Amino acid sequence: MVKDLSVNIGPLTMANPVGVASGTFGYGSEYEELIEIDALGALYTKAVTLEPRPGNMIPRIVETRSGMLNSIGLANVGSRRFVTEKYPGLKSYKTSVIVNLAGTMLEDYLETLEYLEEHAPLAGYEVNLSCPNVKCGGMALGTDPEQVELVAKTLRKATDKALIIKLSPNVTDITEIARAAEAGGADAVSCINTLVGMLIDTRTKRPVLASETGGLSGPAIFPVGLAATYRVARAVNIPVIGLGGISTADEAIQYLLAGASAIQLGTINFVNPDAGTEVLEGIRSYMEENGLERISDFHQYLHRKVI
Amino acid sequence: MVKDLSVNIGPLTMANPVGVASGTFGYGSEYEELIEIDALGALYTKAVTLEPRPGNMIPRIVETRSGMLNSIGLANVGSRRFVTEKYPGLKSYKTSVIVNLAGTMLEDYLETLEYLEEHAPLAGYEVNLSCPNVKCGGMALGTDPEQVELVAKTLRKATDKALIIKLSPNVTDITEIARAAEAGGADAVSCINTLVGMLIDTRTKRPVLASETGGLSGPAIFPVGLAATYRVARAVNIPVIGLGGISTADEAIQYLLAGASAIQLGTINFVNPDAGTEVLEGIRSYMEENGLERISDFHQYLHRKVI
Amino acid sequence: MEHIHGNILENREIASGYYELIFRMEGQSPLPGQFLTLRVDESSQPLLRRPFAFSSYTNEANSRAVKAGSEAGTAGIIYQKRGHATTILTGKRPGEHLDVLSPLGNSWPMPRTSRRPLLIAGGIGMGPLFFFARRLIADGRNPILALGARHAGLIPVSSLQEFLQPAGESPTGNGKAELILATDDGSRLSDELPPPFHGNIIQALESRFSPEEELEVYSCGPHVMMHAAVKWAELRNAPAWVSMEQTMGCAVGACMGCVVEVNDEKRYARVCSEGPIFSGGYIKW
Amino acid sequence: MEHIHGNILENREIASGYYELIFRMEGQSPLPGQFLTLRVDESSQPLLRRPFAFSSYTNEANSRAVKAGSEAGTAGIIYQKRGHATTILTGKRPGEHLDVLSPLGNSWPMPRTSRRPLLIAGGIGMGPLFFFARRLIADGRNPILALGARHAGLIPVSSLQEFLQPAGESPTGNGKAELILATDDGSRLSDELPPPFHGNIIQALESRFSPEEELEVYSCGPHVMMHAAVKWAELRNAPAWVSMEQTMGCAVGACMGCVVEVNDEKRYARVCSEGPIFSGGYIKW
Ligand SMILES: Cc1cc2nc3c(=O)[nH]c(=O)nc-3n(C[C@H](O)[C@H](O)[C@H](O)COP(=O)(O)OP(=O)(O)OC[C@H]3O[C@@H](n4cnc5c(N)ncnc54)[C@H](O)[C@@H]3O)c2cc1C
Ligand SMILES: Cc1cc2nc3c(=O)[nH]c(=O)nc-3n(C[C@H](O)[C@H](O)[C@H](O)COP(=O)(O)OP(=O)(O)OC[C@H]3O[C@@H](n4cnc5c(N)ncnc54)[C@H](O)[C@@H]3O)c2cc1C
Ligand SMILES: Cc1cc2nc3c(=O)[nH]c(=O)nc-3n(C[C@H](O)[C@H](O)[C@H](O)COP(=O)(O)O)c2cc1C
Ligand SMILES: Cc1cc2nc3c(=O)[nH]c(=O)nc-3n(C[C@H](O)[C@H](O)[C@H](O)COP(=O)(O)O)c2cc1C
Ligand code: FES
Ligand code: FES
Repeated sequence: MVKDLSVNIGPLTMANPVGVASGTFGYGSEYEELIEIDALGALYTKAVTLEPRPGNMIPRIVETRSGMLNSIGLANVGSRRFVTEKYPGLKSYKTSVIVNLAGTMLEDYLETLEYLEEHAPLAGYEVNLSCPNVKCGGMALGTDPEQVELVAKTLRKATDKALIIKLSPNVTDITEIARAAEAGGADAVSCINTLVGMLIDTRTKRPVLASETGGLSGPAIFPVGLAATYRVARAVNIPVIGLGGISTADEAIQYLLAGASAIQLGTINFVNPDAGTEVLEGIRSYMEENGLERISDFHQYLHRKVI
Repeated sequence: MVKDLSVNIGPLTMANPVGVASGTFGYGSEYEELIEIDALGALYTKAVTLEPRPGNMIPRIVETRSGMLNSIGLANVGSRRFVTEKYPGLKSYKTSVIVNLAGTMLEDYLETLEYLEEHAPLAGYEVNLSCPNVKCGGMALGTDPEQVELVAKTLRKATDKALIIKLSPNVTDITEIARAAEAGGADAVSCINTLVGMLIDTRTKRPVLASETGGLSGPAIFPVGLAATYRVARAVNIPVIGLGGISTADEAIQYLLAGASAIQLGTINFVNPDAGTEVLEGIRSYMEENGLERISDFHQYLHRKVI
Repeated sequence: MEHIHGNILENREIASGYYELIFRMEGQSPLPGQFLTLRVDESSQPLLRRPFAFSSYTNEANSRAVKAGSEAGTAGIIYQKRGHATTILTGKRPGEHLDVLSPLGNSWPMPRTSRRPLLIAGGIGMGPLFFFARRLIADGRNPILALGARHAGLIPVSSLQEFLQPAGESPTGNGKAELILATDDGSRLSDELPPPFHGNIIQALESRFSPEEELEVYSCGPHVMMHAAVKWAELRNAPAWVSMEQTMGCAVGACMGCVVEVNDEKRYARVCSEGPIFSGGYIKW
Repeated sequence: MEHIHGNILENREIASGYYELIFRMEGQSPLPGQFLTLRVDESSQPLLRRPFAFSSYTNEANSRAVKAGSEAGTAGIIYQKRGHATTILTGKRPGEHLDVLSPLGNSWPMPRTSRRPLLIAGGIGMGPLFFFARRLIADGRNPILALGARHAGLIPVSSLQEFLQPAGESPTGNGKAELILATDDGSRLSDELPPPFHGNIIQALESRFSPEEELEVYSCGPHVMMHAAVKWAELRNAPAWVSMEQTMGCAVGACMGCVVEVNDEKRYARVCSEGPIFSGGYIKW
């Protein structure tokens, strides 16, 4: 019998392990007509930066084999308009709303977080140090363990809310970065962000995306995200939020077995807006069939330390 | 009018840019009934190690979305039986045969190369420092620029034949590794090897592959290999041999435009054994339609330094 | 906006490489100019949903009359076989299921009463303008439908025939639109249709309209054609509307993937949710 | 071994979830026990070719007689709908193209003349043993065909009927095989077939054969069934052959992906090129 689907991320309790990933679900309102937002365990907003950003040049999206590349480039309304335009809608949800933070330097992250702490208190923050789209920005920050620890430490001092560091797969050893986030006081890590990828148009002989390279997401990267989650879950003692290429309940369950305490659905929201509901239902049935009472019960099989 | 399809890799001239990747084409003989081996520009053998290796436990292969994971684990007959059993067939081909070398420590590579130099001289060597399957072995070696430079230097002294270093995508900065290979005296780099990936069987609650994680290859990784090739081709002044997920002529052409001087077909050989012939034909037609006379003409569009 | 089932009634080639897919769907009625997205296959290759504009919608089966605002009904799209997804689509048979997200985007604004609506279509731009033409005819607005193609084989003759009959004689009771056709190579169509202009559709318009005629221009088709239509309209001080195309991720306004550059401080506007229809002058061509 | 086109003649369900696909293919003749691989779709999802054993091959259309060594002809496979690729396969229609790599692997060795061939099939193991049974009958070798299934619905009654008629009366002129059937739940089949044993097929054999009977055992089906068949054969000192299954990459011996563990210093043998048929004792069960 399923007793409890909830998941603790530091001070925060998510009602269930199924979240929707940053950049793929806007601010919730875009999907309100299609699904019941409050059925989700968590909603991770599109990245918020201190100042508004128009985003990268176009085209920004192209499909690849079982995946897609994007170079949205952190297009967003900026922290001030976030507070006036997006916050009212977001705070009305029962689901845990996590603000995805982005910036170029540590100071940007801190300033944005402090501003939101005051004007738009929500459930927590997911720190995107790994967006491969902003040149010389997020990238460098998220690939250096010392920098990651510093970011986590600095933001930790500024908030008591759930603090999640989002990991990039574009590193030699993702466990090292995860441990740095833990050492800095993060409540959890989420992994993975997109892989660096590219397509070239052989007709024009130019990269398809205006930004040349972009971030690869979708079913194609599922095995990469799962392996990263499996390794990270063995390296840290904080919860891991797994994502990358999930499109079915079976795949979400693979992440939970690998050691994730919660998961996020990204690209699949574009393909099947009902994915969230279907995945949650599938997790519930699996737990019933396998006699699992709570999410941490998934971790007994592959020896993830139960947290 | 196409004047010349040949490609120079150090001392070696390949008749055309289309090769078949290590581990996906055995030693050629397995495909002899299906295609004309001599039509290929190059054939990269399955990895050869000093001693025979039985390979990893089973299962070793599983399909993923538009890709596959393998953990063959360098299964091969070893250098001595390579000389007696495989070399006679391989040396009869007109195509350039490159021996893929693998090992655990620098000494293994050197000893294997020296043995083959003496007993099985072929067109050159591709040094697999990046196979993610052998624990604590190839992995570490291929991710540390200093080690890579040392390997290249050491092997360079031992052979005048074409020396190619094969790069792993599982690193923070692949250009750094490529530059180390160049500094060590490699004639070329090939990129990419497989990505680390994993699947879990939710029925058994165990990883599908006996080795837990494996190497992801096939169409799913095409954008990752292309981006890596594009970046590497801008970082070094030696030829780059591009691979990863190529299944059509259009995709091979994308690699050439990105700066590759030659390409390799891997997983697609399993799906369509005629891929090599079709891709070469497609490259030829494209060159005719676009007035390209030689392979280096591909490099003018995206400003790869012509080598 | 709903995620619904469609049931295919008909799927046939109406011109060389162009197909009309007719299906029944429950749910909200689309307006002319709005679009849907289809997931053509359960597999992850192709992955993303594909957007197509509605070419017809009615709640009376077998009739193509426009009854916007009606509950459930028969819908149509006209699509061109281009790549992987549209090739799969051509293989779908009556009775098969369609995975539909609909209705999406905004719709063609109605023409000012002082102006005659001129609808300029090219290629896959036909669908949303056929739908709009029927709506205008039903409203008694006397539209001009201009259609350009590389050669006559690309023009769906049967689809145009319904616009030839005067009201009363037409099976839908909708009556006439004025047709202007153009083929780049001057190739001719069936005798029932007006002879096509030899050249592009914008050139055809030049020779047809006196500068005094008060028009409101609606255009959907290749980027260059729409741009030319907007420039032509600007010269005449006519309002112009275009339906933009851009690769889409979510199609609901969430991902910021489908933007086009606009003359506005925010620089980019989303085709899926702020469009697909924009004022011609708003687009940075 | 060739990469060839096949042309589908027939594709129908012969038992619950089991299908028989009949097609014409040019090229080398397969032997019983050999297999082919199919690329079921041009898309990359599913990606890999899928292996299936031949269930029949002949060069006389409409006849299922085994004419190994003949040039071109009509081939068949029996497959079970399992996952993505086999689901796509069930949708293929007569006239459609098949992308075939064939013939692959080794074939069933002929039984010693002193021994009666006993063919033990379970599930998808039917195909290669039906093919072999016909070959044995044609050679006058009087085979016993044993088939186990969870329940009667999984047994293709019509396919078994050809083995019931004595030579001369059978449409293929091949004549009889002795049939032994077993269903786990004891459920019964059509009256024309012998009543099934209630239990698994190995138990059914226990009760049928005296220890003296000299048999040569051929088995294809679930791993546990083949293992039980080999153990049973060993107890009787009967030679035993099994056809192994393993996920395949190349299917031509190049990738080392499809290995099984064997009792040999080299530890692993490739199913695709050293098998799929191995001596029962060679496999490390
Ligand atoms: C609002 C809107 C309405 C449209 N209405 C119609 C219509 O009524 N009839 C019609 O035939 N086509 C219409 N299209 C275009 C249609 O979506 C593409 O032709 C289709 O997605 C091509 O898919 P494919 O897999 O066959 O081709 P692909 O192999 O994916 O690509 C072929 C071409 O289509 C373009 N394309 C690919 N994916 C998309 C995408 N998601 N969105 C837009 N373009 C894409 C590519 O850039 C390429 O040029 C519309 C597009 C938009 C944005
Ligand atoms: C030599 C050989 C002969 C075979 N003969 C037959 C036959 O005559 N009839 C028949 O129905 N099936 C046969 N099979 C099994 C058949 O290949 C699988 O059922 C098929 O590949 C499943 O594909 P799928 O996409 O429908 O299923 P998937 O979704 O891929 O998987 C369903 C199941 O099939 C297994 N499987 C997946 N891919 C392969 C693969 N490449 N090779 C082997 N197993 C795989 C998986 O482990 C899983 O248990 C044979 C296999 C081998 C190796
Ligand atoms: C269009 C798009 C926009 C994205 N924007 C962001 C973002 O703003 N911040 C962030 O941390 N991740 C962003 N991501 C990454 C996703 O949150 C997720 O990590 C990634 O897509 C992998 O998951 P998936 O394969 O399920 O899509 C974006 C992804 C896509 C496809
Ligand atoms: C089954 C298999 C075995 C492989 N074995 C080797 C190997 O022995 N040495 C090596 O350098 N690369 C090996 N590779 C990696 C390929 O050579 C190639 O780098 C990788 O598959 C990416 O190319 P692809 O996507 O075209 O397959 C192997 C790949 C596969 C699929
Ligand atoms: S397609 Fe996502 S915002 Fe338009
Ligand atoms: S499938 Fe490649 S060796 Fe058997």
